[in-house]
Amino acid sequence: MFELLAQTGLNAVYAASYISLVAVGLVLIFGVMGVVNFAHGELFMAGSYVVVALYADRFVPFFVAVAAGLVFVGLLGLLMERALFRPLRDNPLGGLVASIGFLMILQALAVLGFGVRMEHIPPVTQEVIAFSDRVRLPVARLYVIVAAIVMLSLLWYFLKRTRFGWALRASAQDPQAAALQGISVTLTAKIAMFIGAGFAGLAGALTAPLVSVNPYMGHSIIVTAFIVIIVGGVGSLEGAVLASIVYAFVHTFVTTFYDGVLADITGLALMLIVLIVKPTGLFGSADRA
Amino acid sequence: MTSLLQVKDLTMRFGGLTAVDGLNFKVEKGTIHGLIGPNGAGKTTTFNMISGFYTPSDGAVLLRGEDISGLQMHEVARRGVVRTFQHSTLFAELTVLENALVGTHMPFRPNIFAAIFGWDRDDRDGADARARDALRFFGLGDLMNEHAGDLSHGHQRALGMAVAYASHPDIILLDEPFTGMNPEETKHMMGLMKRLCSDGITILLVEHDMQAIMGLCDNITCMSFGKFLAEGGPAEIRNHPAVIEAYLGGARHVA
Amino acid sequence: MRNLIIWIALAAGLIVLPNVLSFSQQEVLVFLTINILLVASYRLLTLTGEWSLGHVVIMGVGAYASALLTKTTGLPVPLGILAGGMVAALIALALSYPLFRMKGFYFLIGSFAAGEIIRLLWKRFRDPFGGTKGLKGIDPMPDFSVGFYNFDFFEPTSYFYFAAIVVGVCLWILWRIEKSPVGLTFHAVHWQDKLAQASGVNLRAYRTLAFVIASGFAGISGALLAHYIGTINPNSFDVEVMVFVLTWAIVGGTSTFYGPILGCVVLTILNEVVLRELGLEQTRPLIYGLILILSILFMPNGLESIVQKFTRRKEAGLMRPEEAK
Amino acid sequence: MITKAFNGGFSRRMFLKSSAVTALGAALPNVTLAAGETIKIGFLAPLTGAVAAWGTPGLEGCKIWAERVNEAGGIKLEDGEHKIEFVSYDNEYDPAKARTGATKLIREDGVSFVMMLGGDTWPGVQPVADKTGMLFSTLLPSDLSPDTPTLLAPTEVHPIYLVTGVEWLAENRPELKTAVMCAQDDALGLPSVATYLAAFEAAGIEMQDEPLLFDPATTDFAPVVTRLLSTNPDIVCLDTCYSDYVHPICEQLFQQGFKGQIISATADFYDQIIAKTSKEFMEGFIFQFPDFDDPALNADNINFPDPNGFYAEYNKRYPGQWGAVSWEYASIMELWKAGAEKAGSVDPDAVLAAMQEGGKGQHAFGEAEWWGEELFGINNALVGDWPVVVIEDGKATIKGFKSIPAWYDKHGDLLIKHMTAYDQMWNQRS
Repeated sequence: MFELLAQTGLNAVYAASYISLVAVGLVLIFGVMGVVNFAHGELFMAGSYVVVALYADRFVPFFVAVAAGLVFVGLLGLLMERALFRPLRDNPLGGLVASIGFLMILQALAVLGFGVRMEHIPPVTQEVIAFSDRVRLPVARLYVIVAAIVMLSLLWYFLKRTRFGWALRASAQDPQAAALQGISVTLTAKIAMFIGAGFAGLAGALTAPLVSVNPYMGHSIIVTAFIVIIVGGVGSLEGAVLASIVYAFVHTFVTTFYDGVLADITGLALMLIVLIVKPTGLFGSADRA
Repeated sequence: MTSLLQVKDLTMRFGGLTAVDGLNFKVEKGTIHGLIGPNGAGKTTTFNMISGFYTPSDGAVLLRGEDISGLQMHEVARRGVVRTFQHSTLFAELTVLENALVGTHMPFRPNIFAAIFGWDRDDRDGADARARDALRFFGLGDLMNEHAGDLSHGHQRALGMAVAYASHPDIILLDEPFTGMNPEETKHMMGLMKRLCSDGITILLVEHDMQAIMGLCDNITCMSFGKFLAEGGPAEIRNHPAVIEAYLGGARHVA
Repeated sequence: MRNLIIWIALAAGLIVLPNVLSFSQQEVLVFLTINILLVASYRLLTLTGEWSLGHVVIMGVGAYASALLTKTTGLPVPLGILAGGMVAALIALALSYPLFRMKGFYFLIGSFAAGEIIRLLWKRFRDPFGGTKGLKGIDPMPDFSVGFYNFDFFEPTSYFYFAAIVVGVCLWILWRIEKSPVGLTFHAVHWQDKLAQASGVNLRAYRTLAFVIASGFAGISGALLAHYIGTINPNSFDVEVMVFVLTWAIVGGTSTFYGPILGCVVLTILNEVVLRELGLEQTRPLIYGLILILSILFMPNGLESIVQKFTRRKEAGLMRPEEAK
Repeated sequence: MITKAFNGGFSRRMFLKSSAVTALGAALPNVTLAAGETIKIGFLAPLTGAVAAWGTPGLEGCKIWAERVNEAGGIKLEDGEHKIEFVSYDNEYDPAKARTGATKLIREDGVSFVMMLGGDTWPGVQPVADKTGMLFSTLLPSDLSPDTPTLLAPTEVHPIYLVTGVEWLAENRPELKTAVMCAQDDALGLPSVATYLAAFEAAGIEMQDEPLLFDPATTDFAPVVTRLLSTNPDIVCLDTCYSDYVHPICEQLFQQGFKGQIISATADFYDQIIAKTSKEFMEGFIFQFPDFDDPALNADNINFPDPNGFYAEYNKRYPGQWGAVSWEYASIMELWKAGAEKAGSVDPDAVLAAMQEGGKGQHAFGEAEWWGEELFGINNALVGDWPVVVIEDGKATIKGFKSIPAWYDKHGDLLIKHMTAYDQMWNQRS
């Protein structure tokens, strides 16, 4: 029994790592831009397809392809900021619909570019760290966990220690006040979108070899991300990471000990309970609504 | 005879700060009662507690002897205590007439089923008449179809009052109605208030404009640093040493 | 008098309309009529400033309720449709307790979560909801004849006439509500809820009232759909459909009664008729997404603003003339 | 709760059916073609959305099939030869859109036959089928019922063909005694769960755990596999998971150290699974869908023309996209072509009668019988032999053809027991 718990724990840590990358990106975008980015799942998918195009089809080394994924999807984020969110800055609902339009475009491009069937990505490494016969951690999954920890701490350092970081958090708290302090709102918006989208792309790229990549994979990611940023509190990045861990463990354990559908119901129920008890989320403070 | 509105040991604490500390005063029916004090004296906080905007940390607000502290704003309003807001909060997107119509919500409660089948024809006409009376009373008779957002500053203040007046209140709580008004507008507004009072409506007024306070109020309560300082008629308060000192600054810490 | 002529012309137009269309366009017309009620009822909720992502699932609640009631208790279908609306309204009332502790973005996501939970419950319980395959063989409308025209409810034209009557009545009721003091209070709650509260308006009661009425009519549109296609499953009411309702409302513009209806008609014709005719199967979503973005960028006030330019009526009352925005 | 005296819908439908064909026969576009006019076949399946993988590859396969038939002179009817072409409509796996599509294909495009994926969309189309009497085909026999006289399930006999794999497993690897199963929770997953349970029971293999259902939106399968392996089973059964699930589950089984037997309905792109795991891991993997370059398919009992050529052509145009769906729709067309040429016309009723003549049909994998009365309520499923495919040295090889009716005669009662338990019998479906 202990081995089963240990293995499930490892599975949960892996799930927490890629979910937190996606959730942090979504919170950053919502915090700074004030818009719900419905296309966030498709940005994740775009990251996976960068790895398909470079690593699977053109044999570019995996980590180079992952870096390219982060940059490419970050640029997509900049495109969204420039073409969609900036003109619609005072119309959050308009921004939401624009992101839905962008979602449809990304999906259709993936279908036209790569076809409807799933993509095949050769495994990065086959080694497995076997703690015991029944408790094993594949190295490919370890990469994802390590990459998530590294990138999140880099982001934490950036936000807490650098001038740009303060500017970002300031405009996340209160855009008007930040503008009064001479912080250029468009610059912070660009940074937020690049990092927010980039992290989603990174998560997609890292997990590409481990999941079946197809044009419609974004749907389930966005549902999970919504649950996490609500439970974590919309305004807070730390909240998003902690909520990702909580959600990943709950969902993984319930799936293993009961079944998947019940796990989904538990996840949603958890979200509703938090919404009822503390509408700004466990760690959220500023009511960005 | 219990007074219409009584504030007993009212206290409000925001974290460590005590904005209002054990305040007591009464407002008699049919009078105009002023609440004055230097900035930060806790006037608006008291005002918000009476109107149900805040729930007091301690003490009570008694309306005809009944404790209404802690009730929601609409429940306080339904008991006849209607407030206005400081910087002319209005339904900018709606027309002047519609703003006043919202004010008639309580006397003419909308009924959804009657509305669909048109059985509420007389209710609607009653509300319409009441709204137009209130608007004409405040001199807005010919601006009915204008959008509230397009009105001049003076007119917007008057419309705020009209909305409150349209709901047949027993007491109107006015939050700095005279701020930003020139002397001529102030005189006009004072005249209106006197007429309201003669109509049987009690008024509680939070205001800085001493000329208006002294000219209007039957009774005045003065606060300083959240505490009760003095109470009495206009003449008494004008010469009250503690009040003068509180306003002119350098006030010794009052016991 | 002018209005009477307009109404007669409109009615005549609606009667003739299906006969000039091809068979498959008649089918699209039936679904369009049902969706018009769905998006018009959605607008009623947005009057109070609340945007929900659970509206289509509540439409599903109406569909499931009507289907199950008619199947198990032999309730005649027209009553089943009404019952579907009632049940949807009741479920909305129950949901309003948790949901209305939230506002704005949280309400949006909270309603999404409530919707997903309902859908998962349909999937989880094969009895009575039929699990992932949902319900099949839902009783069709009983055919009947009214002298000069007999309704054969397999034919889209008959069902269009029936649905158009039901939807017409519902739209009339929605219009009456919006033009009534209740509608005015909804606007007040949206623009300045504190001031409305000071006038004695119970904010939560009115938000709930709007939510319950909107859900009731959504339930009726769900029941109308169920009794036409004869089968429903949890995926018929998933978030993809909700996204379409959202885009109809926003692209159409919600400041006028006809705005969302205009959005629904234009975008449905574009997606189901024009783009399919061009035979671009794979690129259809791409073009639809592009048009969505372009319309939001270059027509933020929605299609209704174009109509307002033409009508130029300086109408008092709730219609906001163009320049006041 | 007053149970309805008789199923109102049922009796009305019978009345509808008998009158519909006669009264509305005229409403059908003129089905008797002018000499030389092109025959149009409707392809009503999801071409966009998450289920598109069950539609688009089939359309591609049909286009290749049509080109090859047209090159060989087209369809030979009484009044000469006719070219054949496909008219597709994307129903996005939605019953309402499927109904609109069916109406367009039949009443406007004048198709003579409509192929569908089936599942959620079929109940939406059924009234149109009743009214127009048009001939339809589906990949899912679970759509069949006494109310669907003009619906055929002539090629994939999902899920009943699964019994052949388990029977072969029991015969060749009797030492394997325990099994677990996971399946996606949708219209495809449930009927096959019941079939596998029956097949395992018939083979004396004991289920270690309840079948584990997972949500179709799952992407991370580590928890699912950890649960499956917690009971140390000999056999892991993947039911009829789409390839999007088979790949990550196999990879997880490999990474979590599973060394036992895997059995599944499909293993599309198994070479990619081997790349992700290892040749040894996939050795002995049992599934049901052969590669069409398999030599065993050139035997005379195979009714698919030049399978190797078709496979090569498909791979040339759509490299790496070949899957079970690619050939199934084309094999239905092969059956339809035989029926039309025997009947000498494209009239749906004539073709249907010709196809079902003598209760026998030329299924892709050999002669088969029209079957399904007990299980589906109507004999509209073409059931015969089905290949058992095993991966040997990295290549899928047909180990033999097993007869489904033979298994059914022995263990039919078991299957009905499990199908009833999962509400999958035709009379149970609400």
